[in-house]
Amino acid sequence: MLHTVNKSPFEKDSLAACLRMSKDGCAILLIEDAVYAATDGTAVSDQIKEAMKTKSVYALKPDVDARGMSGKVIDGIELIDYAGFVSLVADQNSTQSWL
Amino acid sequence: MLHTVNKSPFEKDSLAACLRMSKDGCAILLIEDAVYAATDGTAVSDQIKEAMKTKSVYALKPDVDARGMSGKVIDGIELIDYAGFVSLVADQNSTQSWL
Amino acid sequence: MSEIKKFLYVNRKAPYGTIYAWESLEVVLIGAAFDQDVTLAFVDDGVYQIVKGTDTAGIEMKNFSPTYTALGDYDIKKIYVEKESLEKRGLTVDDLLDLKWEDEDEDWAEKDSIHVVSSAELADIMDDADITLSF
Amino acid sequence: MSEIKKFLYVNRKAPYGTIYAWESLEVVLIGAAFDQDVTLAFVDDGVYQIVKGTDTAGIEMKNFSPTYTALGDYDIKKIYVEKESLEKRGLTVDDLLDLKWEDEDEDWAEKDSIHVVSSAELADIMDDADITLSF
Amino acid sequence: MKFSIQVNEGPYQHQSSDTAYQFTKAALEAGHEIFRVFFYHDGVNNGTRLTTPPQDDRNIVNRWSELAAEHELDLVVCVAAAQRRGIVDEGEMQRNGKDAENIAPGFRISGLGQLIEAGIQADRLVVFGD
Amino acid sequence: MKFSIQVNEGPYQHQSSDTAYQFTKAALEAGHEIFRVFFYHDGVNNGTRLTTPPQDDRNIVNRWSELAAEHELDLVVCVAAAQRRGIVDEGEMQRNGKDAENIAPGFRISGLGQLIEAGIQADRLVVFGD
Repeated sequence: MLHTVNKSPFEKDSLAACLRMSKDGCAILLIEDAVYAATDGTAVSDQIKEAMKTKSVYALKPDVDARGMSGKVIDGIELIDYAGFVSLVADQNSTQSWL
Repeated sequence: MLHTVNKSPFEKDSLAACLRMSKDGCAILLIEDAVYAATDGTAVSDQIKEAMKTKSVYALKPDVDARGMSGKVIDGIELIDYAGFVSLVADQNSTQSWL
Repeated sequence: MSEIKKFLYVNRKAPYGTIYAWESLEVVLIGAAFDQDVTLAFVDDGVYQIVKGTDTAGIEMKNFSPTYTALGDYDIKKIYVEKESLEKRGLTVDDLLDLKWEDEDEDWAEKDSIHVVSSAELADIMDDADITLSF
Repeated sequence: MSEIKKFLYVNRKAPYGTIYAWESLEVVLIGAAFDQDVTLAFVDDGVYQIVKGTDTAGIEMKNFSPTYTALGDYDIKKIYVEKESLEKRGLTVDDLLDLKWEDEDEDWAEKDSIHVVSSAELADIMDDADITLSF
Repeated sequence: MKFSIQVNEGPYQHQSSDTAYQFTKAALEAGHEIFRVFFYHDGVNNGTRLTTPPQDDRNIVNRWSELAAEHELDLVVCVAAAQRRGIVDEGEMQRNGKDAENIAPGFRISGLGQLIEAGIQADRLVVFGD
Repeated sequence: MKFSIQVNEGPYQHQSSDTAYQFTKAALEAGHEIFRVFFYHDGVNNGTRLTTPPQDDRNIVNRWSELAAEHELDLVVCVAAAQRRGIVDEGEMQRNGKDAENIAPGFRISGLGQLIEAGIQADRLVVFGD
């Protein structure tokens, strides 16, 4: 299963909800303002690193670049483009958006 | 000075920001989804009670009633209507909206 | 024509501050006519949508609480509410609308539609859905 | 005609995910022509608005970073950034755009427009404003 | 006292326009003056006359138009924000080569300077948004 | 594979419509089929032809219209949401006694059943919103 999150983890509770209600083995894709959750050294980095032990975490590169965050992404988070986003949706049996 | 907050404290960081950057002696008015912050027994009730020691906290009664929260409001939070909202704005020298 | 799919409606937003709660309910009502397997989840501020005792006269908006009560008539009987969300907000199931459905296999006995479940149980329900509509 | 008022622009939202950052900047630019006392505050996710190294080609949106750099030319030189917001996001002032203004009283010496301040200092600045525009 | 109001969200999706309306009405009833209501961001969408809300719900756009007519309110829609979102009056229609306009009675389209002026001229500015 | 897309926010204010567009375009380029794009909530505001965004910015509405023309996309605007927000086609104009319509090329107005059908018929439904 693929979960997408599009809100900053500092502004809204969407990421927290996704981490709480997603299962081990799932994929989580951070898009739009949620890409800030993919950066290191923040107040939520540890939560993401913990999640990465059991879940696959991706971030949308065009959104990372637009926000000037390309040098700060946590090691092990895979950066993908829109084509990669499409592949993820196709590869996983269903998609849930945490808005 | 009057601060207004209109977002649920569980969903967004607006109330936290308001509490952090407002001064003792100010007035805080909770409107729309922020009236949930005026209810007792929640994960943020203690923050509001702490703020009430040095700041005046109000909640917009029409919004409290619409959300079925009228029986749950923290003691000491004053419920006002739209006319009371207008008076608060007039009485305080300026207004800041935490959106 | 198609097989039956599992539709899950996830409601995470408070009512009245935004329209998502109401427009979500409009989808649920229309969707009920399609004979799919329908489940509703209320988590985070979404639990506020089904709190009882609402009175919207003061904000001059239409009160849509009664519509939730009618969901049983549309054969929507799987309504899950996250326990952790209720607790964080100081709410219990007694604060919620009394949503029922009638079981025709048991002489139309009235049964509770609302099931309070843990985050982990909800994760299973979400994982099991074919189509997830988020509001 | 009127006395000079203290205008404060409070920016609390990240850029590109929503338009508030850009449309806030449009107000600031227009407002600069009115000879009022202008202050900008960047707090919470608003600090992300002035991060350097942005490249919006991939999302096909206009990059408005250069416009912040031009604020000094509009005589906007009081830009406050909350220290606590930077720290929570793992950012330092080195991650931010280098915003400058030229002091005509000191032979057009270049000076920093950005001042990193504490929440308490920002509370004073906010309390001192006549008109607060929130974005 | 003289108030100015800023509305940042469109009708129905967020409560901002409702609250701004109730505040404005209450201010007028208390004898205050409303210098201007300025619609910015998606707030410009309050200014279309093409809405047809359900009959058992409030009509947000008409409510603003009627309040404006009753109290000679100055309802200003930001031109830059309106162009992005498709709120058009006669002048904008011609200027931008559009084949229709949709502005509601009592609203006018003007520049962002009107917001700054609203801040300068009024005793208080109150912002309603998301 | 067959995708359906739901867009819940209007153009410019939120990135949702941009991301949905880029996703849709990438899916088509990868050889997938788009069964339908359904515009709900403020998403209906993507369907007005009256926008005039700045020349140095993307034109969100035209981009959808062009993609629809190129790939015969089915762009559906929810009628109930559209009535609340003032998105009107010829039929809605007559039915609701309006004096103008503003629907953009390639968009059509229809009921919520089209969203359910989009969920049933497609292999995947992806929601973009706020």
